[in-house]
Amino acid sequence: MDVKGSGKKKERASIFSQWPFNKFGNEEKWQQLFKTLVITIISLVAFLITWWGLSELADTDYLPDPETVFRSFIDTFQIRDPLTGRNMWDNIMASLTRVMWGFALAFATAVPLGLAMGFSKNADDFSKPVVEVFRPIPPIAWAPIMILALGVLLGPIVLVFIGVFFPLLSNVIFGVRSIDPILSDAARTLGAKRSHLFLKVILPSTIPYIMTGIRIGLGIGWMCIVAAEFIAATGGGVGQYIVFKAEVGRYDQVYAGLVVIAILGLLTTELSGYIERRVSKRMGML
Amino acid sequence: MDVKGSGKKKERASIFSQWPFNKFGNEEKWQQLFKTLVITIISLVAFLITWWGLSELADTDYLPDPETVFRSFIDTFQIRDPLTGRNMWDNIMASLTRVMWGFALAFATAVPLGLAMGFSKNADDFSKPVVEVFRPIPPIAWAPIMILALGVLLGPIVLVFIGVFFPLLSNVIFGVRSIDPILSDAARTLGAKRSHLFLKVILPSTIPYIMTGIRIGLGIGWMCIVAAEFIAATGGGVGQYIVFKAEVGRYDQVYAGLVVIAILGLLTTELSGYIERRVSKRMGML
Amino acid sequence: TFMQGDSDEKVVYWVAVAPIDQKAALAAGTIDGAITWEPYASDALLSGSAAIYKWSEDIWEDHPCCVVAVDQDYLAENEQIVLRVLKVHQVATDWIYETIQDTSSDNYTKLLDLGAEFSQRNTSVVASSLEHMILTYEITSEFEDWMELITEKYIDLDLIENATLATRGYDSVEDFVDQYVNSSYLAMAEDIEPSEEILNEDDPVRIGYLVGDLHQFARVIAADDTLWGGNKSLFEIYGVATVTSEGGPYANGGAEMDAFATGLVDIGYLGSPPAILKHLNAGVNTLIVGQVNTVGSAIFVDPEITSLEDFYGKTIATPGPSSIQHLMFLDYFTSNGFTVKAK
Amino acid sequence: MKLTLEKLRKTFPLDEGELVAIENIDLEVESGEFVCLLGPSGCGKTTVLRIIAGLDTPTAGSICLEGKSISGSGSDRGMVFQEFALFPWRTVRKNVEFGMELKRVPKEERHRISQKYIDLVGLDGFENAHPYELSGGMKQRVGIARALANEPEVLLMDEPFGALDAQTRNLMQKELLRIWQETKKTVIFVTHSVDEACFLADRIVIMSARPSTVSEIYEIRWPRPRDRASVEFANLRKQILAKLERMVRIEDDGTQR
Amino acid sequence: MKLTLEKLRKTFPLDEGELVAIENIDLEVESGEFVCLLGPSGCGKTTVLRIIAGLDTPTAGSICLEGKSISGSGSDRGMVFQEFALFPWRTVRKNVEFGMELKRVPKEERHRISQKYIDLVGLDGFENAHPYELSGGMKQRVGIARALANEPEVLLMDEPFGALDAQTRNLMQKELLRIWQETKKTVIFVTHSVDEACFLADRIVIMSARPSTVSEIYEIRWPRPRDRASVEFANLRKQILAKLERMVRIEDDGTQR
Ligand SMILES: Nc1ncnc2c1ncn2[C@@H]1O[C@H](COP(=O)(O)OP(=O)(O)OP(=O)(O)O)[C@@H](O)[C@H]1O
Ligand SMILES: Nc1ncnc2c1ncn2[C@@H]1O[C@H](COP(=O)(O)OP(=O)(O)OP(=O)(O)O)[C@@H](O)[C@H]1O
Ligand SMILES: [Mg+2]
Ligand SMILES: [Mg+2]
Repeated sequence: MDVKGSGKKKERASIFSQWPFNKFGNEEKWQQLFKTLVITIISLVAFLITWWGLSELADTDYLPDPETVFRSFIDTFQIRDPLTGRNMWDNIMASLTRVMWGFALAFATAVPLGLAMGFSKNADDFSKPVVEVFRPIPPIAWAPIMILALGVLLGPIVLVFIGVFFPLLSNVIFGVRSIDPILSDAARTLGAKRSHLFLKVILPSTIPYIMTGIRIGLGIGWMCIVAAEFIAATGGGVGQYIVFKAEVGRYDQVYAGLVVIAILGLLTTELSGYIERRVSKRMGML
Repeated sequence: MDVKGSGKKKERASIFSQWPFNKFGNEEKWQQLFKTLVITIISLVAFLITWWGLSELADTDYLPDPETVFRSFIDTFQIRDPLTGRNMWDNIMASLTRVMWGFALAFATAVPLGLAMGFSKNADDFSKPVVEVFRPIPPIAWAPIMILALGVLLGPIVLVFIGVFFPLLSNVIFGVRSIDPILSDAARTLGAKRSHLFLKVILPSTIPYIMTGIRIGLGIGWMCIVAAEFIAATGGGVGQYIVFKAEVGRYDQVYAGLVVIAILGLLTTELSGYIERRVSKRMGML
Repeated sequence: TFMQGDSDEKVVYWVAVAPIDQKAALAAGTIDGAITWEPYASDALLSGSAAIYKWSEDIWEDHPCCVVAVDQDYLAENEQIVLRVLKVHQVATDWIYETIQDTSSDNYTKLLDLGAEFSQRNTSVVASSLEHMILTYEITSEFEDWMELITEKYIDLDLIENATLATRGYDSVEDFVDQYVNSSYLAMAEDIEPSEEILNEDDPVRIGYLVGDLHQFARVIAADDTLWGGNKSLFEIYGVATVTSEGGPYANGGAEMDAFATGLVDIGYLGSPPAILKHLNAGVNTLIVGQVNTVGSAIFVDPEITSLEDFYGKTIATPGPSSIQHLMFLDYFTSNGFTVKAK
Repeated sequence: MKLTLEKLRKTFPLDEGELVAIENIDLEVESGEFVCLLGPSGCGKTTVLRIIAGLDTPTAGSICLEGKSISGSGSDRGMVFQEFALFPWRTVRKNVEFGMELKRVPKEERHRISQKYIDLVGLDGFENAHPYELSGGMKQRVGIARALANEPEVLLMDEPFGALDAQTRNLMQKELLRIWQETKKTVIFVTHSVDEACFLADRIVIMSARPSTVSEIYEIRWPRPRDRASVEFANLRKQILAKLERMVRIEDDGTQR
Repeated sequence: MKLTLEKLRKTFPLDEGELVAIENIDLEVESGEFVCLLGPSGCGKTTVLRIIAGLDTPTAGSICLEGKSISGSGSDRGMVFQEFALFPWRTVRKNVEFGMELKRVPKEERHRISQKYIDLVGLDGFENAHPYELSGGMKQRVGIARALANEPEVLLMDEPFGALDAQTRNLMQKELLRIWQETKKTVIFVTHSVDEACFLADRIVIMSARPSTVSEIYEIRWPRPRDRASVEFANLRKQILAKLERMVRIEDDGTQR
């Protein structure tokens, strides 16, 4: 997500902390928290009721009711699928493993390349045209050819790689370029040579940007792995589970798969977001 | 892409404008431009040669040489495909139409919802739980069920809608929350009531964030439409073209399709990026 | 039960690979064999890089395969059209049957050419395919028995939940097949005569079929306008306007059933298992009104595989879990004591 | 218009307990008077201005304008912010006309009034410029014109020249005095610069460190323009500085970390 | 150490033609001297410091340190920046030790030296704090300690107190004088505040507006600590202010828009 530079701003949290209705004393703060909780619960209950109502009303198999989905969700973790011999844990492990491999590959290439492109104009001039040729191709568009050419094992990993690579690269380059020039000036007046600059100024101050790239990249990585597993995969995978189930028409299980994907995506982005915030704070970039 | 708040910074372009090797006089500036041009050309030529070499070396159908791909690329625009009776223009129009519909739907819903959620805590408390339930599901994961439930026409549009909706929503909410509270203070001292605040302060200052959301959303929208067209499409589409061609083993045409996708993606994001910069500038948010 | 093998080594893996890609996958070594329909079995065989391990008739003798399914709403309003299409199906099937009796005739050559064009394979592949599949339309009691067996296997596999039959208003598997397979239209179609007038000029019937699938040869030749004297297709001769359904031809029967569900197909050629699965699981409102072929599938393998023991630990491609080939594969290997796992 | 602050108190809730930003402030400002607020950082000067402007509500006490108690923001009290607080998407003219737009002043009149104040602050020729095209000093002139164009009774200014460099600041001080003399507004002006306060104010109100009260009031009767190099100027400056420095010292020990 | 600037000239390329930032600057700074640079905004004060620091190369002219011509940055000239320029990911100690790390000074010695300068600027107890935990004044102390810990011959300070509020600024000025007297460095100090310059400098060098030259040099022989309220102080202040104001006026007319 793009975030505009904020400029210097007074430490007043938001437009709302000043609006009269948001001026709370301490006891009122608890009241407010309680109100939020109640509204959240109302909201989720309303959501479930709407879902239930719609599934009753529409009376279509494409929208099973929440209870059925919940039961299928629980079952998929406990019962091995007769077609594949796998339960949901196996599928999760399979998807996770692919995401991690693709991610590792992307990390190992995008970070050094990004540092080089950010740091050296020649490296940038040389790499940029090629990067710009590939960047606008949505990673998923590669799916048919990659899975054919590289097989059902390597293909999905390469798709994740492509998906993670570009946001990570952009963020690393942006990170290197965002370094306040005054910091490198300061380093130079303290006697820093070029290699010092790279190791002691550029590298550390790029770390939070790398973390941001990781968070965004992982989000896209999940998207890619699901799409790749839709098209072809061996060794299971949640995406594969979903297509197989859609193919035989077990839509309750399709929704259960969606729930699993949602939870996994949430966990990875929350986790990397948490690490990102910790690192940013540690690096003094609040 | 996330961009850290930059704080106040002197107007010195980058760390490199100060580095001795980048200190150029006017004539040197031209030299530098020329050098960049030369390196860019070298880079692209090297890329083409590598491609050519690899395709010769690997001698696989999965990697046709650039010339073949280029010829197929030209042909697809001129010759109607015997299977589908469509040329590439038809496919592009089909994909574009879907993206635009999905985008329009997302815009019409995410912007008002985002404004409401950003502006009113109650709206936020109520909508957030439901939004957070759906956000972590990669839009593409919906493909099998959406295409079944809503059909090959509406399904892909809904996928694009889902893909665009969430980044747009996040950016609108973020935009409303990012408004410098001092601006609403200023408006209030000038006599603004709540509705004034909304129309004259919040709405205008959110526009650049909406534009950012649009740019990011369109990128994801392209990803979704390609994936959706892989899974099912009627009325053509570049994604459909690619799977059909992969199915019949015409990999040169698969690559031609990738090139088309790349160009389309580039055009939409460049265009929306351009509009975004113009709007930001017009709105005084440089 | 159905899935249980008796030892840990006796494992065979499967992976979903579209029939059109299976030959290349074998060549690339990502699979060791595949179960597939025609022309892909013959194609693999004649390419020399694969051997046929078993033709499907040697696994499930006389097993059914593709069927003609019709959208029930369409049938209710356009019974005449459906009957005419069925008639065409009968005529075309009979024509092929006769034509292949004399392989030296011009018609035979034409047939091979049409098959080659449709399947993007050469004529010898088409000829071989024609030898290994039996094109038919009759709905027989054997066919109905098979349909019951298939449905029961799916229930065994939990691909269809036990309660689903009742949800759809069927008392038993028998009752389901009784209602879902209806031979009366086929019988009525017998009496249809050619017609000068096109009945549905403005509203052509939307026919679904699978990519390059030679089981569905009858539709291919019926749509040809050079075979029947004059420049009319067999459909036109019998007074129906046709069009390929949107999104078609489909990669597999599951996709075609989805197209049925979204109202894009009126009449379709597809495998019987997806017609069963999607009708019961997803309530797709279709009816089986005719057969298309029996047998005509095969397991092709790396030539080094010659016996059951050679399959230990090997990977076999199937067109996907809703196909009859997949079911046959499962049944064959589990009944021979294998544990079947997805790769 | 006469402005009276009576027993003003303001607390902010903390995670535990509360922060007493303002203990007790009593102050009377005469109509047309120019009052400067001085005090150590964090003593609540901004808070006082915000309460007067109606942007914050006092925990206790009242504010009266010409004897009438007021609450909430209103266009009778204009405010000029240290951060300029211009609407970045509006041109200079559109910024100045903001308040009139809300009041639905007809277009021609709006135009006439905005032109008058733009001329007054010396920005004619820049009517159609956007804030990002202006220097800091010019931006603050827009802020002043915008507040004035709304024709408030009281003008509240929170360190308006704090972000300007020394030379521009001196110029702006002279301009402000000129405008004040022309428009005869009541002005309450917060600053950190003792020099600035001595140069501008009729009265300088010194606030004590938090929890703050009015610590001392200096009345300055010298004519304007004032001579910064005069002995009396230097003496007053020194006196106030010494007082402030004592406060800061105390504060420094108390609050650093 | 004695620092000599000779016929210094610096131009920046523009889209068309070039900008002559510095026309011609000649200046000698004695060892241990405290020199303040004053001049209108944009006249090239920062540029001069950056050239001395070796962060920019002069278009013409030379800089000599103790008679030896120098080029490129080096640890013999330390710089303190207006923006503090601390490494945000390093603690106070690690910031102060940065230069020594580059020189591979052994850990114990590094520790000893950094502690010495941290104590000198009065930050003991904050060794392990990160910059974001410090106030502006404390940050600038770290900046000064960091520059000093590298034991440069010349200390270049570019508006180091510009971002601080008035009271903190006064404190820091006194601290700086104390440190300077203890370490006996040569100091070149850029400021916008005439007051500050008068309070600190042995000599005040006034630069003219762009293209700039040295316009005037004031030598101040008063003892320290100086009395801001003295008549002579006020007079010098007034004299310099008037001179600067004239320059700004001229510049204002010439460059506004
Ligand atoms: N919204 C708020 N919530 C909590 N505390 C606040 C809030 N606004 C101000 N404060 C606290 O109230 C005290 C007074 O703040 P105020 O901004 O009025 O001081 P000030 O005198 O204007 O300071 P400065 O000279 O730095 O501008 C400070 O301690 C501040 O931290
Ligand atoms: N890298 C650069 N490229 C082009 N012009 C520059 C560059 N650095 C400075 N200048 C120009 O050179 C002139 C002198 O700049 P400099 O920053 O040295 O002024 P200054 O006296 O320090 O100003 P201030 O008082 O505002 O800090 C200015 O007109 C500035 O715009
Ligand atoms: Mg304040
Ligand atoms: Mg400067």
